[in-house]
Amino acid sequence: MDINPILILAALMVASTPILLAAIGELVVERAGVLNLGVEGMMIVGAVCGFIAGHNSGSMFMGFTGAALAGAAVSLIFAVLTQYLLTNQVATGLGLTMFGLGLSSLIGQSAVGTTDLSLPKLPIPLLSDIPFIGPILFQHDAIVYLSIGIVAGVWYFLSRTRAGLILRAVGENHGAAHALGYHVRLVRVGAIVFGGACAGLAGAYISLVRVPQWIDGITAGAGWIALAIVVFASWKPWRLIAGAYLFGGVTVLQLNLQADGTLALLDLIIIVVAALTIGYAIYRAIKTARFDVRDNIVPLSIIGIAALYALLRLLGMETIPVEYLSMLPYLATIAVLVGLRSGGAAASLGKTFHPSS
Amino acid sequence: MKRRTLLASGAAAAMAAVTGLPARAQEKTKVGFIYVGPINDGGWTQHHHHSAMEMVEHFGDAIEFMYQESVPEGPDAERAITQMARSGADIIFTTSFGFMDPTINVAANFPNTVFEHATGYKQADNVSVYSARFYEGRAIQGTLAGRVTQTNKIGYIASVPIPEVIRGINASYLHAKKVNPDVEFKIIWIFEWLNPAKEADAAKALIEQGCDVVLQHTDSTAPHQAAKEAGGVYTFGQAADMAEYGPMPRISSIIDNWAPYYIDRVQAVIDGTWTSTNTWDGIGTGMVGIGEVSDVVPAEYKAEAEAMRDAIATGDYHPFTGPITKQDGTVWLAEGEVANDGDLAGMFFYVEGIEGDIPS
Amino acid sequence: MTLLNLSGLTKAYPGVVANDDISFAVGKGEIHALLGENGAGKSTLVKTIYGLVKPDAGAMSLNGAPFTPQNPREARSAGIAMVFQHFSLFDALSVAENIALGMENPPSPRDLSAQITSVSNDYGLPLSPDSIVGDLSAGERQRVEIIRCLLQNPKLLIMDEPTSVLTPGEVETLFGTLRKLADEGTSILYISHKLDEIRALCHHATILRLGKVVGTCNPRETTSSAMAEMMVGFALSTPKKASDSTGETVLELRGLSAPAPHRFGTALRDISMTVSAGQVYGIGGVAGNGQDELVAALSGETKTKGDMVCLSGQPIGTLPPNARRAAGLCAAPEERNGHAAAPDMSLTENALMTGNTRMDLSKNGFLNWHKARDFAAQIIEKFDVRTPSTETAARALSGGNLQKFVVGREIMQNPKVLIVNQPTWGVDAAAAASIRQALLDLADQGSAVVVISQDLDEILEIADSFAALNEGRLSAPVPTQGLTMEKIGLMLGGATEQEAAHA
Amino acid sequence: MLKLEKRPQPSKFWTYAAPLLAVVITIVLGMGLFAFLGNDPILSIKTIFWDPVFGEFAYMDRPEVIKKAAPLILIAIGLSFGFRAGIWNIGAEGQYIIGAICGAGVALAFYPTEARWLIFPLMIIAGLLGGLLWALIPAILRVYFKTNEILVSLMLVYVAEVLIKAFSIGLLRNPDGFGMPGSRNLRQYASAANNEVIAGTGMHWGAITAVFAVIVAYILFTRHQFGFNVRLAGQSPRAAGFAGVNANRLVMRCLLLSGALAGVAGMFEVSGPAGQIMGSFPSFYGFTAIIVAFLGRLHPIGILLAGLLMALTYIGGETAELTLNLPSAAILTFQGMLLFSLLAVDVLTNYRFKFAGAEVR
Repeated sequence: MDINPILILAALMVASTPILLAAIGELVVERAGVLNLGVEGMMIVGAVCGFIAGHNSGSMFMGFTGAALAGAAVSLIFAVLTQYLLTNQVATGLGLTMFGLGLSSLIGQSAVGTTDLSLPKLPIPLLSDIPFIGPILFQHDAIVYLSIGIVAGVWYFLSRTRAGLILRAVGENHGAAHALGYHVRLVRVGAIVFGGACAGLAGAYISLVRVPQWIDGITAGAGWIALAIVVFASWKPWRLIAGAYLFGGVTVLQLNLQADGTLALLDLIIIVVAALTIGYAIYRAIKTARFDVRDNIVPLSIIGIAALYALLRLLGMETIPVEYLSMLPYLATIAVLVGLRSGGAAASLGKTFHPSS
Repeated sequence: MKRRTLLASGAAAAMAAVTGLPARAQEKTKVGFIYVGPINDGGWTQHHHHSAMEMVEHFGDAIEFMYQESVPEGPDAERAITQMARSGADIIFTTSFGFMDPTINVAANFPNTVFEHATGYKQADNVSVYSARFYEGRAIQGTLAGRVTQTNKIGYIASVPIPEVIRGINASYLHAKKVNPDVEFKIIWIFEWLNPAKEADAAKALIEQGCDVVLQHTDSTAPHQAAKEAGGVYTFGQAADMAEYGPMPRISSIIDNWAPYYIDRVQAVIDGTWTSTNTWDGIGTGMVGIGEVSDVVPAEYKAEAEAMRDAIATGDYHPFTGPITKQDGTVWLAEGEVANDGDLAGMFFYVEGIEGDIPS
Repeated sequence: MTLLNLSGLTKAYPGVVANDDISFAVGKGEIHALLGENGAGKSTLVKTIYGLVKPDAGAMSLNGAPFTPQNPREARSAGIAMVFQHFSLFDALSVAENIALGMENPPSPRDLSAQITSVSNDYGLPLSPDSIVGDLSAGERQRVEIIRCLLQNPKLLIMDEPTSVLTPGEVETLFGTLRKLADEGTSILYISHKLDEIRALCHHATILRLGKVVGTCNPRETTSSAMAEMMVGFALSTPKKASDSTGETVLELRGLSAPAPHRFGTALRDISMTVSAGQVYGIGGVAGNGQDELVAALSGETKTKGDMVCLSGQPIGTLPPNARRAAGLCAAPEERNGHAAAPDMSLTENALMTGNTRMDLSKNGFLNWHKARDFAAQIIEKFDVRTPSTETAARALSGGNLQKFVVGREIMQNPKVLIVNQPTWGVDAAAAASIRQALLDLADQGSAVVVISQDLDEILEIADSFAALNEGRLSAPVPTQGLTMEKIGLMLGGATEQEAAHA
Repeated sequence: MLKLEKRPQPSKFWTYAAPLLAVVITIVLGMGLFAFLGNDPILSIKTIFWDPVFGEFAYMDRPEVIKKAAPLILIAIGLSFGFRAGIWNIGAEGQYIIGAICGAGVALAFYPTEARWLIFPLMIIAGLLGGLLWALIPAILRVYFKTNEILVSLMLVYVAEVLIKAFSIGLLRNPDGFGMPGSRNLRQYASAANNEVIAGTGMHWGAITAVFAVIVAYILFTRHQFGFNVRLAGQSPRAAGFAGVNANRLVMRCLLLSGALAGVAGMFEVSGPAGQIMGSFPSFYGFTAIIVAFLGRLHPIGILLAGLLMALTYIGGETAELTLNLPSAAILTFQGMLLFSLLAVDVLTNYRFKFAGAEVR
């Protein structure tokens, strides 16, 4: 077994950073009651603009700033259309994705190539020396820390500040918020623009750090995954990190398992996860003194998958059919959605607001 | 009016086809290219376009050049090829495997236009196929990889499980093993030809698992960037020389060089000598170029690689020469036996020593 | 001492002048009633004061200084506070968060919680700051709004129809709070069309009709009927039922129980009742005690065990709405816009919506638009619905007209049993009278009518029997004749029949 | 300041005029874009909108427009029911893919037996059931677990994409294809080929089904109880419940209907224009159809026109790429602009603009 868990976990944080950034922006947008399905479009415009800005100025800082501004600018189209011209949010979001893919490719016609820019790793003194945990958590580049910082900031903003309270109120009941004199549309435009800026940063992280180069379609569906994990996290900032790392983790693990060929690590992970899940399910059943299948969809599906895996292993499976493994995060999201049973979404999510209604 | 002109010239071409006389002496020959990706994708399409531009430069005003980029494989391809054919192209190169059936279909409707389909296997009276023996280059890469590796772990980023990719894996493994019996191959399939983010992740995973050489059958430079960041990891250019990553991590490369073939075929159309052919060329004709082996490779190994290159070019050496045993233990080639092209074209097995299964 | 002075306020909307040259003054510590029917312009006027609407002409002054609030925030900081008719609360947020949202500069969460607790104790409005608002009863939700206002030490408190959701006991508590506030110097602008309340509470009344001030009075010295005439513009006749004869039992509920349909709903608990042909059965209750849920269980939107609901002896509890209609049971829910009627659809389509089954408006699933249009036209004609055509969208009709259409639609189907919830809510007096008369006429023709209403006067006026709905339980019925408000109050509060009888 | 004011009644005039205005706006914006890229703006617009229908090669392009529009219209018609009822199936792409896999699977199972009367109908049924089955998942989850169908159906798109990629190199790979990915070509299998019914018109079985679907949808929406229930549920869910519409059954029916139509569209595509199952088969049709549905104002006739318009921009766009050397990205951007302006002008139908002071009602 050549897999080094420390390196995998550290790689997982890097691989998850773009979707985490895009998702935290979308989380704020959705908490304000707006469903923007154009994350992918905003991300890719951010990716190309960030790449051009960074490459031409020779500065990472300029690159990320440019990306955030570009993402915000594109999201403004969505904001004006949905908030002032009252268009359907689902259709506008899909249109934004289409538009973004086209625009980014147009902007990037002459920018294809690689860049010499690199983002230095910033090990945090002392903390990075902690064995095991240090290399996983505290030896990353600035944007990884920033993404976690934004999550913490959003959590603080939403739960501890008045502006965050107003934003949540707008998402809950735009009619009431309007009656109290809050500028529903302005709050929403602000949230959408923030979401756009985050998506722009996310795109630039791909084109400037993770790959780093610009080619058409480089975000390759990451924006859609970001949308999924917002739901996965039931609109709670801290859970977003878990969701992003689950998705990033499956990607990284999938590649590592292929390269390693042996399944020893996967066996171990699945045994631990299954044991924890069974324990949790039993604990809950005892605590609530009942067992409802509907409330336990997530544990049950995890146990089911683990059982299936165990069966296949006993039947002599020696390599994982990787082409099917990439379905796992999507199925996991569906399981979580079912487990959530629609709780947590802002009550006005996706509804069009006009002051007269 | 215009349409009538087209029909008239079509009739002229038909007659020319029968008589075998040059058809377009009075008109410029129109040459079209259908690309699967954007012309600046940094990989497959870019190199076809690059070769096409060399061809254009060679003929100058004698021809008219047109192309369509980012044509998705499938129904859209058929339409794009049709559009090109009807706008008067005399020869159309369709440069992706997925264009095979569309090319055949359109060719049936435009008997006076000739078509050249890359990497396919379906020929017709007006459809040629052409491909390159990339596995010859893989043999050289395998040799170099086996020589330079310290950890004896070699990573391989594979794209889509098709014979061409499998030939590449087998060729490089056999030759790495030959010079270094301790090597072990770690293969990651990403199921795409070009996805920089995934390629970068795959390269990082391989490096983290101890590979100090990463071979790739995918088109982006992302693995080089990952290797450069990691340090001490060797890579090979794919499709292009990728010299900007030399001398480290890139130590050599396989270069797609279609230009000589394109010049040849367009000339044949101009001369009226074009016939349907099945071309599978390698290092010998220059269709497969081997990038300069960089100086970080010790001189003796560099010489060894270059000697192999020359032997393959002259036909003295075939990378698949027996004895070769399949992964399942059955003998494929006996001692001294050379693989025939039919076996190579449909190769769908790993050779003995490679771990894992081909995804299917 | 004048606190707020309005002079010549005018506001026009396309097709209607909502406020026409309105002038009056509110004194310090005064409880000032603003009286008028729905559509008289009360809401527009208070929204103007609260900064939600900008007047086309006219001026306001507060404490002698010009007062032109650009938005509610400015109004609030000038000392204006408002309790809305439809609560402007956020179900998923806590009481403290809701209150903080209505304040300009809320203190820290911990201080705010302490203040909420202290104010709620001072004014007899018990409330826990950490409760989630969606879980509260209607009365408690109103307390949230009032406390939100009180915490800002307002100079002027605007209350828009505050008592419609309260039990008589809760109304008394509220009035106590308001009187205490007035004594402390706070002015109160009290909007209502309930004359008895105004007479009991207010010092001064301004009466609006069709956007104009039509009179002022001291309500303590003016009779209810005099005020009503000013409000309506003419004297009203009381609906009358021709005969009191009742026939055999048509509708019977046996231990009807149903869980709450959603988190903020009410469960129905063991409801039994029998209604006979020709009877008008009134069900009173404070909003949010299970009225909607009861109508849903009767109309078929909620399904129960079969024999919990019986129509002419047949169990229909498991049947869907259209099967019940076919069997002869029709209903008109409370909310016109989006429940009893689809606002964006035409009147023809709305007629088809429930009339399809009994009026035979479709065949094998294919709709007969011609017949549906005729049906709509009949309703319009018979119930005097003011509309340009049958193709007008329901949302374009005024509340009263749409209500006439909705109730008329059900009556025209000549049901064996008709269930109506809040038949005259938000309807002008003339329309209300005609709706009530239509219900009585239906009963006269031998149908059973169940009237669910929060307007007790209405029930006393038209019903033969009265039962109270409290937290999903229904009291035993008592005859409406000789029923006193005190007794009703006790019944609404959940007292048993015996206790109520002893009151 | 410019203010929006809700109309008491939707404007009849703007219902029809708004889409035309949007096309005009897009053409103006597009001309700006093309001029900026250094192309002749008028020629570009002419190439995209005029030439495919009336130009020199229109006789070749018109069938292509129809072929391209057919799956878009078919899927969009299915989606329009759900969208009108407030049920958001945005995973039509997945249902389209699964329909194609199932349809092709049936054909390949029979290969090389020739029995068109049996195989082709079976393929249609398989495609229908495949799409339906894929839509059944979000439907069941929504009805029994109250799970959001937007996200479930979207997630299933990715699962379907993984499946078709895996099948094209695995289960359905052409055994005579030299190990190359992709199934046998169904167009070369007479019993399974979705041919043009009238040669040279582009009217293959899928296009005919699409026209049929438009007519049936039109009748359902205007004359039938089901269409009425769908509209009612979309506009006022509570009123629908009161009127006796069973919400769960409606969710099921709408999702299954859209899934089935998407599936059958996939089947017609794989047996016709596409010809084979391969990794690149998913072509965003399922998502583009959402846009088509909205452009068509969720009205069957509107969808028919919107599908044709969308297909026109594809075909014309390709011509412009080839003849004018416009980058394909410019066409994509142009389509995005078309969508935005069509969505934006819709506001005029239900609202009017008014110059007024900042006022709130």
